Amino acid sequence: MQLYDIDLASRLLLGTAQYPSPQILTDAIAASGCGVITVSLRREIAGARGANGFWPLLQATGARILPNTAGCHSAREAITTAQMAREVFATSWIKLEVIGNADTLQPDPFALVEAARVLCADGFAVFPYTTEDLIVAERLLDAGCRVLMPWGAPIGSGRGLRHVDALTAMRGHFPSVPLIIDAGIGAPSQAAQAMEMGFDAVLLNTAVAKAGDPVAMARAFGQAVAAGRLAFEAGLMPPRDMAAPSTPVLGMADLGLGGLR
Amino acid sequence: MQLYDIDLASRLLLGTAQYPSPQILTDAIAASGCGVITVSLRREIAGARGANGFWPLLQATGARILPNTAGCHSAREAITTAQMAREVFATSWIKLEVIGNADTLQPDPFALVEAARVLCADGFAVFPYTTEDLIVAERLLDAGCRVLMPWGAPIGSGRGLRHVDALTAMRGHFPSVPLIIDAGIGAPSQAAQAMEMGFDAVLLNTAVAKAGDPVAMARAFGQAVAAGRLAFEAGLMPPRDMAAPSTPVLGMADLGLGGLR
Amino acid sequence: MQLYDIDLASRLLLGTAQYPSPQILTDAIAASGCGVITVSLRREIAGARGANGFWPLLQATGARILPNTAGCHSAREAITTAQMAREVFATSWIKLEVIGNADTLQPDPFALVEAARVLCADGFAVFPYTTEDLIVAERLLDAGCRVLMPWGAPIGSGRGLRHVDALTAMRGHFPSVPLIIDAGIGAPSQAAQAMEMGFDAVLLNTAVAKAGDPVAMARAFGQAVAAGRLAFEAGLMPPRDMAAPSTPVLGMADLGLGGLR
Amino acid sequence: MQLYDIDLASRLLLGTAQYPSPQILTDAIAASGCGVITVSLRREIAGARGANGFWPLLQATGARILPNTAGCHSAREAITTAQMAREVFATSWIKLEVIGNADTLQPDPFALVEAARVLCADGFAVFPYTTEDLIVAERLLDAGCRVLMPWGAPIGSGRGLRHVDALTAMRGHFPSVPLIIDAGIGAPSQAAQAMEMGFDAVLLNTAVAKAGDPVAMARAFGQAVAAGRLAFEAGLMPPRDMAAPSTPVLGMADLGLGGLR
Amino acid sequence: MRIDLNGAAIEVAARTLAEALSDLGYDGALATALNGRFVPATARTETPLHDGDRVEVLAPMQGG
Amino acid sequence: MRIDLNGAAIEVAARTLAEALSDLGYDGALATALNGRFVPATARTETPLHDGDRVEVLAPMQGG
Amino acid sequence: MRIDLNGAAIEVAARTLAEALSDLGYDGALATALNGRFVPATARTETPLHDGDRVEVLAPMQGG
Amino acid sequence: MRIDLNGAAIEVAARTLAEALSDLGYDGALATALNGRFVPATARTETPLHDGDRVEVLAPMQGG
Repeated sequence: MQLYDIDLASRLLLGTAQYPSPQILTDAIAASGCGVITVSLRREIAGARGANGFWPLLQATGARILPNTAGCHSAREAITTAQMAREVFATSWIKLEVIGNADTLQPDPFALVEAARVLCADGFAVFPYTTEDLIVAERLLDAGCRVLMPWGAPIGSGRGLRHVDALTAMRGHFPSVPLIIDAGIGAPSQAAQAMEMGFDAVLLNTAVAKAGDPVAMARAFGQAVAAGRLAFEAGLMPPRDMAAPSTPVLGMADLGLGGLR
Repeated sequence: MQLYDIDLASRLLLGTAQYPSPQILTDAIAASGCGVITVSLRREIAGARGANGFWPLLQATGARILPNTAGCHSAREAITTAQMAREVFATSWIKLEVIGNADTLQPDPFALVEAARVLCADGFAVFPYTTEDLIVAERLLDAGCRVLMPWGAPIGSGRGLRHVDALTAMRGHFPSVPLIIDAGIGAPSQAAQAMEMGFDAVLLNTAVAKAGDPVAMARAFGQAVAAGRLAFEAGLMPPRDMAAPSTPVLGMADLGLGGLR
Repeated sequence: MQLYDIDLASRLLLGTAQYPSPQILTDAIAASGCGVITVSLRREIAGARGANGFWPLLQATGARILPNTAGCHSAREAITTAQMAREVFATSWIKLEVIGNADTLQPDPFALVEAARVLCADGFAVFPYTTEDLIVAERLLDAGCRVLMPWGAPIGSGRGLRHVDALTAMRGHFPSVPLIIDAGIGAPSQAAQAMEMGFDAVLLNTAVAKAGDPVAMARAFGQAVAAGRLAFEAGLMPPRDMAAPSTPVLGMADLGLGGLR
Repeated sequence: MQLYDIDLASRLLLGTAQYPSPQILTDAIAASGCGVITVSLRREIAGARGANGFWPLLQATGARILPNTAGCHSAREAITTAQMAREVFATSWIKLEVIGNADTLQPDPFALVEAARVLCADGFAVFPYTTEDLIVAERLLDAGCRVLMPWGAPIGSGRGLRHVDALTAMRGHFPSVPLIIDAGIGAPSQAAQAMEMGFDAVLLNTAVAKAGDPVAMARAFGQAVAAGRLAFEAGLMPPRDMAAPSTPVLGMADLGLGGLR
Repeated sequence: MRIDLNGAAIEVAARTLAEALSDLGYDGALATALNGRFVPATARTETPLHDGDRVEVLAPMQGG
Repeated sequence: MRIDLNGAAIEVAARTLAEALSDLGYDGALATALNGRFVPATARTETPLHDGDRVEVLAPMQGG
Repeated sequence: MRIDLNGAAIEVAARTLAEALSDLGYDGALATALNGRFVPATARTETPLHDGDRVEVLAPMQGG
Repeated sequence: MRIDLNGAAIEVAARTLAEALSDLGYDGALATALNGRFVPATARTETPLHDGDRVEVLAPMQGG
């Protein structure tokens, strides 16, 4: 898979928040086999070491860094956050999140497109967190985005793909744009489903970090994403309304009570 | 996983029908990693070699053989077929299928329980293909079955788990009985979902045999079943109605226009 | 609608339990317009007046009485209860309920068929509460039932039609048998859906009795059942995958900036 | 119900396109009991009488006229169409439709908000056809809209409420804004469901016009919308996961074989 | 003798089901069962009671 | 001069939109637009036409 | 005599099921049933055939 | 002078953003913003502080 001209072996992108411990975080990253991890920026208390201890830990994983603008509620905030992230993380990649509603954490399509336009013009490789709205998606592509990240369900809800038909239409409408399902994935089966539908990758965090055993769950997601992609490439059977015998009926024995006698 | 005191490494059981070629069949079995394959009996033309050529092929896979009574519409037919299968395949394992409706290929619960009683008494290890009906399930256990195989959806329909809530209730009602989802699985994501729900294994055929690339699809199913089981053991996050930020909000910057000035 | 040769104007059957007061019960019956109400038998304390006060109240509604065997867990109990009900209520109609599982209150197909056979032979007009299982349904018809009452969802759950596809198959499989959705209906829209699918009637209780305003809800259900039936007879449009403009596109103005100039 | 300070007795709004004949159209309007009908503008061939014959027909129904901007793909087109409609139909009411995608006929949120701002400022009573996106909805309210019309499903698809959870969130987020489900309703049960969810009204066309018997279907929709609203006001029982007996268990007879003997 | 009436053990003098019902003050719309079998109203007078008999007396109730 | 009327190029002698409509035999409930902009009925007589103008004449239609 | 073999009526001289199978050239992994009842391989030699008997000879097949 | 540092009002003597950071003991991977606008590390020494300025000092954090 290529994202902004970068080849990636894994189609799983993993968030780094909410893990029980740094050790479990790094073990989960390794177990998942993911090639990209998301990070953010937060206020640093003078003289603190915590955050600056956290950063080298992630660098050591060798995974590519995708900073986010999580929590920003305006284009202005998101743009400034992106600029700060580019300097600290030394990457032009940015997961663009502009929240429009505090309850659903859904993106604000207007501010999102505005921020995307500014950031793309400024040389960022923008990964916009968006809805399944086709028109918003087109505006984001017009703004210069070369990857789209539609939500599966509200962030952290773990409800999987809420609007399968709309996401199917989106996949069909943008056959050649890398589409990454971001947010809402709660189980490996849901990640596999997204891949079977032809999405290019899956980005998740809570479902791994909040699992009983995050490392094992990370491994499970890695396997499920690979399985889903393999199935997509292998070509799934079309569902049928009626049943159809798997065992051939031809040559069935007649063991009833009929016969010549 | 133990089925009738036999330890099995894989939780995938694979059917052997409808493959494009014997080579693809054996490659698919190997790629899936399954430890059990289903077979049947059919009328043999005098002097024919086909079937007797097919049998050694399957024996060579090393997989455990699970003969079925596919296509039987009465207890009597199913019982006789089971007896014939035990002799030819030299195993007491039998997938008991008694079809009650030609359109849906759904089991006849009355004939199924009757046949199960006779076969269990006769020393068979019965794997009954049944519905999600709890009462039918209890009768099958009373009859001596130590494994149950509820359908996911009509045979060959590839529609996945049609009645998730009823299957969830069944899993909860029989916590210690090995439950294998048999029939209706059309995609790896559906197999993973069944495993995440705590089912012990999945049996499928058409979804692999009729895939564009059966060998690749077999591999995908093997991975998905393993991923689903791993996720079940790791403990899935509970779905939430509301969204919850994955990135901590604590320490969010204020990059708006407010401030002291 | 004809049930056992009796013409009924309304396709709604209403239960009489759990209402806040006798007055609300009788008002609800009137508001619903239903022509059939279900009742049961319970232990009578010597000299008590409650029950014997309740009975005339229902007789006064003019609705046809359908006694049930609610709570019976064996064919034997159900048969005796039916015989007692026939004497007290002076009707051969009986809603045959044989519970097989205390959690789901689902019917025991084996005991149900056995009881149905005995009661039909004894001249009862049996209304069996059953699942959507086609084979069980066929056994009930063989036993002499001329009406079937498949569940929509577990009794009192108010979850509507859980297994729409299976119920659709059942309707298609028994085109000329009166099929009444019994249990699980929680909202008028669900009752309307059942009628749109071609079911002959709906039987419910909790959704009305436990509504904030049972009388208004009874009226709503009466309207919804009528609307659903009317829609079924009028012929519903088939759903489409793609959108299709309702307003004709032909003759659209061109108000863009194009044109000759 | 009040829409832009106008009291309306019926919560059903009906489209006037695609009917088999003018007579059936007017009969359907009458049968539905709707108080508002939608119309559009199309090119008039010089000297033609068709359209000018159609208009008096609708005026005679006494229903309030809601002109639409169907088929417009830009704010500019929609604005000019609205201005033309205001003159011809002598009403400031306008159903604002700005199509963003020819396949899904979904609204263009950007052009929609822009057109709404201009039209509201110009004194129109704007009824915007929008998605379930909360942020777009807020922009429309900011623009001056006092009614919102979220889609149920793509126009003419007849698939009902595709995104029930998102629509539920929308209803909860705008408790006091009149919300009308527009587009996608295919059956009376779906209209009733929308009303039960607390939506203020339903606008539909194809489901009636393309029914086998449009007049009967119009009546069915009128009843279903009324039933759904009545149920919403009466207070629906909450769905339960488990079953709960409707017939009281207290006082159950013991007709088994137990007892003193 | 002791019988089981609607699940409760009681002492009765009555010799038949009919007598027992009237002694106990039952009347109105009732159905009876003896040891799990239905006893029609018309048969109550000819239905003797024995020690340990299990009697059910049921009346109309709300039902779903 | 040639104008575009409802998408078709035609030759008209009329100098104003009002003249054109009456020359073409239009009457009844109509709304007009010139080059994509709404022209109220009251303004048609003062609305001159020029070669290549794009005129839309719309009437009430069924709509959803 | 005439028997029904796998659904087809044929003429056989054999007196037992075992003879019939060898006469017909059957060998390999096979299971047999006579008139709907299973006949173990070991019992074939002692299983006489009669006119109108219904014989099933089955072999391993793919199955789901 | 008083500035707002990460949301808290503090007293600083520093004249530039760079001075303020070092006075406060900041080091390591940090990004800075002044009154809502990004200030590159290279520009901090030339970035004067004024009374009431709003300074944000951010560091890498876990993120989803």
